[in-house]
Amino acid sequence: MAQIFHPSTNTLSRISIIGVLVGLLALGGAIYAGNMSYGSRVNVPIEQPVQFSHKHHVTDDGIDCRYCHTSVDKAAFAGLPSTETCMTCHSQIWSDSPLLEPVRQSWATGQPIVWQRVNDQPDFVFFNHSIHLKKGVSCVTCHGRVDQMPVIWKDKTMSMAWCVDCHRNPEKHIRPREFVYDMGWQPNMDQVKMGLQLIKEYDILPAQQLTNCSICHR
Amino acid sequence: MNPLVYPDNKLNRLQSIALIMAVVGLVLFVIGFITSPGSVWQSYLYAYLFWLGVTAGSIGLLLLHHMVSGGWGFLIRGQLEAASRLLPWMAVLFVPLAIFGLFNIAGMNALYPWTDPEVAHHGVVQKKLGYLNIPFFLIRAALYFIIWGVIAMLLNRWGRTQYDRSDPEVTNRLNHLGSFGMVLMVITMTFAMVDWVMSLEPEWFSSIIGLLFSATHTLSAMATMLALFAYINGDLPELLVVPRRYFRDQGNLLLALVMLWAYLSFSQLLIIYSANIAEEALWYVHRERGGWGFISLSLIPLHFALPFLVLLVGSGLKQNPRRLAGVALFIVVMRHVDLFWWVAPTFRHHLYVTFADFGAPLLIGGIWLYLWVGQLRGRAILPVYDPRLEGHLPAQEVEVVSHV
Amino acid sequence: MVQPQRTDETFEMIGPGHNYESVTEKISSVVLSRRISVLWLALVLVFAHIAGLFGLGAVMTLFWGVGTWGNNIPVGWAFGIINFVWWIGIGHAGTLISAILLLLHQNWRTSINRFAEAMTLFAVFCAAQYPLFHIGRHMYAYWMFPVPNSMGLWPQFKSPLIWDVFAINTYLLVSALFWFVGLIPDLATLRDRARTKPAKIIYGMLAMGWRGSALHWRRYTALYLLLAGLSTPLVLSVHTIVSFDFAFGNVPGWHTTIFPPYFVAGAVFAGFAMVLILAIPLRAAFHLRDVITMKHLENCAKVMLATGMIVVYGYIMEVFFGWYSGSEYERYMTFVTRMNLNESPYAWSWYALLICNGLAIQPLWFKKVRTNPLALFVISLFVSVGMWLERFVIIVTSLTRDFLPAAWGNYSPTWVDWALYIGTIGLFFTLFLLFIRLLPAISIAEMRELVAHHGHGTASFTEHGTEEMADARLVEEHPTNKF
Amino acid sequence: MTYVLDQSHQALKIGEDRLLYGYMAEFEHAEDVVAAARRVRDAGYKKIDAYTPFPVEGLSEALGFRDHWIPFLMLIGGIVGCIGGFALVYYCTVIAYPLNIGGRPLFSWPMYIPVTFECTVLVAALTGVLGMFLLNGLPMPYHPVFDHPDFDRASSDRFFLCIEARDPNFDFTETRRFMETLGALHVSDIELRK
Repeated sequence: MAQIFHPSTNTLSRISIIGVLVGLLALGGAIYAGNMSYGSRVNVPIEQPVQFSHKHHVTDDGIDCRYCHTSVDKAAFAGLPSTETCMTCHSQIWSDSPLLEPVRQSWATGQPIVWQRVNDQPDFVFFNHSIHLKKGVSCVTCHGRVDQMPVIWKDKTMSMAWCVDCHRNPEKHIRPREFVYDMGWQPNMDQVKMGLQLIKEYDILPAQQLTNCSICHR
Repeated sequence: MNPLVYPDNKLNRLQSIALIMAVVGLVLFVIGFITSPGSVWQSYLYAYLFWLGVTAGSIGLLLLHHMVSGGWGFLIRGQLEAASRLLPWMAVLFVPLAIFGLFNIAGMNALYPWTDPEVAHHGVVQKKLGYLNIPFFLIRAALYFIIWGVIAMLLNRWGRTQYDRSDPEVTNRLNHLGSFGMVLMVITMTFAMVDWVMSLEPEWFSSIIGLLFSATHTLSAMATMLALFAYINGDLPELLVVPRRYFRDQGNLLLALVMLWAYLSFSQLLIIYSANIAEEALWYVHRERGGWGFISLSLIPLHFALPFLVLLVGSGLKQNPRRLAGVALFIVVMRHVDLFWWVAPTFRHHLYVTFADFGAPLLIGGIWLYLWVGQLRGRAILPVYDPRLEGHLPAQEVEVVSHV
Repeated sequence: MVQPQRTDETFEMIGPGHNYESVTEKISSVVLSRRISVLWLALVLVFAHIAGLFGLGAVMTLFWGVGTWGNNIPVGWAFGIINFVWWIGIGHAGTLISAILLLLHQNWRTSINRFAEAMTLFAVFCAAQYPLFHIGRHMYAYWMFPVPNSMGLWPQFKSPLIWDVFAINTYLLVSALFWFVGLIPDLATLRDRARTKPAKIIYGMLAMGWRGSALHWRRYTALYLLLAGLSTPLVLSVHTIVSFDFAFGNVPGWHTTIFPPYFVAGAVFAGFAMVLILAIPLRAAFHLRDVITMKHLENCAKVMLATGMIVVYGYIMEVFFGWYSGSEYERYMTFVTRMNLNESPYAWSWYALLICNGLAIQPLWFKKVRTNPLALFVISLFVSVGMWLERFVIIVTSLTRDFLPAAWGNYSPTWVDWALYIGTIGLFFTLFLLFIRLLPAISIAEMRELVAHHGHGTASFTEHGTEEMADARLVEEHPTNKF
Repeated sequence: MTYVLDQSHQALKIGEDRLLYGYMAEFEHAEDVVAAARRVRDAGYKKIDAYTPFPVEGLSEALGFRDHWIPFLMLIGGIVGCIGGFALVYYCTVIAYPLNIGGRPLFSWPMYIPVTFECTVLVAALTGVLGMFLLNGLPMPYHPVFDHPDFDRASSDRFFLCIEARDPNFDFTETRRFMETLGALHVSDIELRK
């Protein structure tokens, strides 16, 4: 019987098997990386039709969150400002700034500005802003220091694990109601100790119930 | 002529042991009767279930053997047949159970709660009264014993010829009996266990019970027979004419039955655990609280893991009847624990044992063993004319020569 | 008077007059022959077209979504799971034949194990399609595995559906390994006997340089036995877990503890039916009557009867415990939804099921039927239909009529459902037909072993004892061969 | 003339460009190769191997192979898979993602058994198969023994026995003479390609 394969095929066959395995691993790794927090677009600035700076409006001008996001403490949706909200000031100041051209366009034509959503939960998630504020969850907890963002970005993954983290241990994240809009507030006592007190005070449900599927998926 | 018969000296010793067992058992049972009369029939039931299991399981093993002719069956076939002949006695031993199980006698409550009108006309139980009533219960019991008895009789009548002469027709007939009989056996055993075990908690039901008890009775029988096998003919070099594989097959069947117990029991647990329905889960709640949880958990390592590992890894052990008997004896003990666990927690919400719990198995076991040894006397060990038996058998060689 | 027996039928495990060379030649020539039979080609084309239906259904599902299927509330699970369980069950016989019968020293497995294993692989492959398509969001299929993902979510390990993922994947992988390991010596044979260079190279690469070294054989046989030992509980676990899919749900007709053993028996039952459906034409078409003999067919028939009786026992238990449970939902399910032809639109399926799985197998009690290939073929078809109906009954009757009459509804499959189902049948047979021409359908190495045990194929043997004795001797002498 | 092993220590230099891998005897019957193997082993040869179309009973023992790696590897694989599977489920359900499922305790061990079991089987099977390939040095599409003119029958109906040149007892003429006495059909040289 004649040899079918050259001696070099021995090495070749082993290298190719290892190569395929390494290739598959690399492929898996790439897919994996693409799906982790990078994939959820955290910290990626989002371009808006108007180059609005939260930093300027909140920190420099001292405007409260609720001035623009009017329904945040009353409804599920925090609300996006209408053109009229912008124009309450900008009809008077910076009224000819080229940056504000889209706002004036919208005002003139009646076509609303198309703001790009930064944090958007899928339809199968029931999320309500008002209850969170009521129970002492601050804007900062989920949206980060928006008052320091010249352009807006998503600060947290908004993944389910992240939500449930807090639902499981709310005491690590809540604060007194009166400070929920205070972006720079720091507790003057132990967070957990305070959190446990507040849980009692605000009748926050036990973790067993807060992690019930139907709390968010109804 | 079949030269290999059960040795008398061993049988005599075993019969004396059986007598001592019966006497000690009787004393303990009577003490139990005096100290805690309310629970003696629970003890009797679980002990009866074990020895009924050995008897009916022996019939099952014989049927299986005739059906698939596994090597495990040839060496213990005589023992199995002797056990199957004890079926009428098991029917006799059933009588006290039926009397005290169904009727309130001497101030003792009946064992089966559905005989109590209070229970019977309450909740879900009243819908089952078409099945759970005393006359039908007795008719069914009679039917089970008749069917099992007929199967045992045929097994013995036809099987016997294979010890004395060659008859291919008998082999064929036994093969058919194996398959038909198995069908009948499993179905009747299912209903028997519904009647005698499941109806102890009349709200509870688990449809796996028939297969579970068919398997565990077979395990009881196999373990008991292997334990006795080494005692009766452990020293017989004559038996080594058969292939060594037969010894290994015995161990393998024991292993398979241990695994089957684990598989069926675990399936039942997991399904009931997952559904968490009140009527069903209560049964496990009874076996979890009041100290019973410890016994429940100990069944996993002791009734399954330990015998499983020993039988799986110890392949040398499977070829050594004496060492195999050690494992088998351990399984016999665990079978008692398991049956006790099936019966007692229903009534005893806190774990305790009575004298009768030890007396009943010794009493019934002693009687059973005594009668069983009697059935073995003068009998041949090997069915040398079974054409499927292999090995260097003197009788068969003569047969072959005469054919040539 | 003794009936004259047909010359090409034998009741032994291998026909007389075979030696190493002749079995090798006989089996490998099926693969290496360059002649392509018209019948084979025609069948491949027909089945490939039927498989095309699967492609069509798949495209519909991917493009339009699962809404093209007939499933809807209350029957959220229908053809998808029926077909899934049906195929998985069919796959089980392959493993049973190769693994359990190997452990039990049943040498009659030798000539049917290879194609039975192939059958397992293809059947499990077909089965896996349904959950894959049913999940709807196919790009997230990997969420079923325990990999960290952007949701930070782990699989729900208390659900039997996740156990299914583990069981099916393990089963597929272990079966594939078992099959491939078994193929290696035969691939070497094909490499050495192939006449064309491309065939030599392809089979040579697949054989991985197998040269039959004694040391290699030693490790190989140890591995093969241990894989058989692992596959045996594995195959039982797979269908047990499939049965949990139902038994874990508190739905009338589903939640019953007998499901695990009853499903396993049903799987083996359907699987052996499929083995017969494949083996009977195979042995006729490729003149393999002396390798897949009447003894094999009869033994398959016996297993089918035994498992069929367990399934029938399961039906009896379902009815009895439906009543004995005392639950009005269980009773309604059993006696109205399943049995009452006037009240229930699906009662026909329960009776059809009894006819196919209960009545049709009863003739198998007779040896005359068990040794009649045509009768076996017909009965096997009945059983295949019956086992499909069984899953139909379990799923559709239970879901259409559950606890709340207000939530009742009916179910009917759409043409996409049918396309996907019939398509997988085409897929299965196409793969199988390709397999029998590309790889040896019978293990050549094991057939040679069988020949070796019977004195080089010269002496005909009458009982199967001899080689079992040899096995026992081998194990006694060499403890490593034990398992 | 003295013969020396070449650099790879696999073969004997027997000429300008020729390397001898070993001598190969060819047999017709399985029993013959077992008997021959026993004799070769008794004669003190260590670097020997037989090539057969199916696993011949007793052959590897006759050749003196004592290899228990496969069961050992699979046992280790099984243990790793078992502990790993259980740990995985425990980690997911108790540590990483404790979720209330129907009011059951987080650590519901009966629910862990199926996945643990599957992982045990999977890892044991994978280690066994990979171990078999690695130990046997497969894939190895090229091997000197394939040069034997009859070797295609090693996968059909012939049995071969090889004494390799790297064996310390190997002698160019003596070994050949010894092999002629084994009752083989014929004995031939296996050369190693450069």
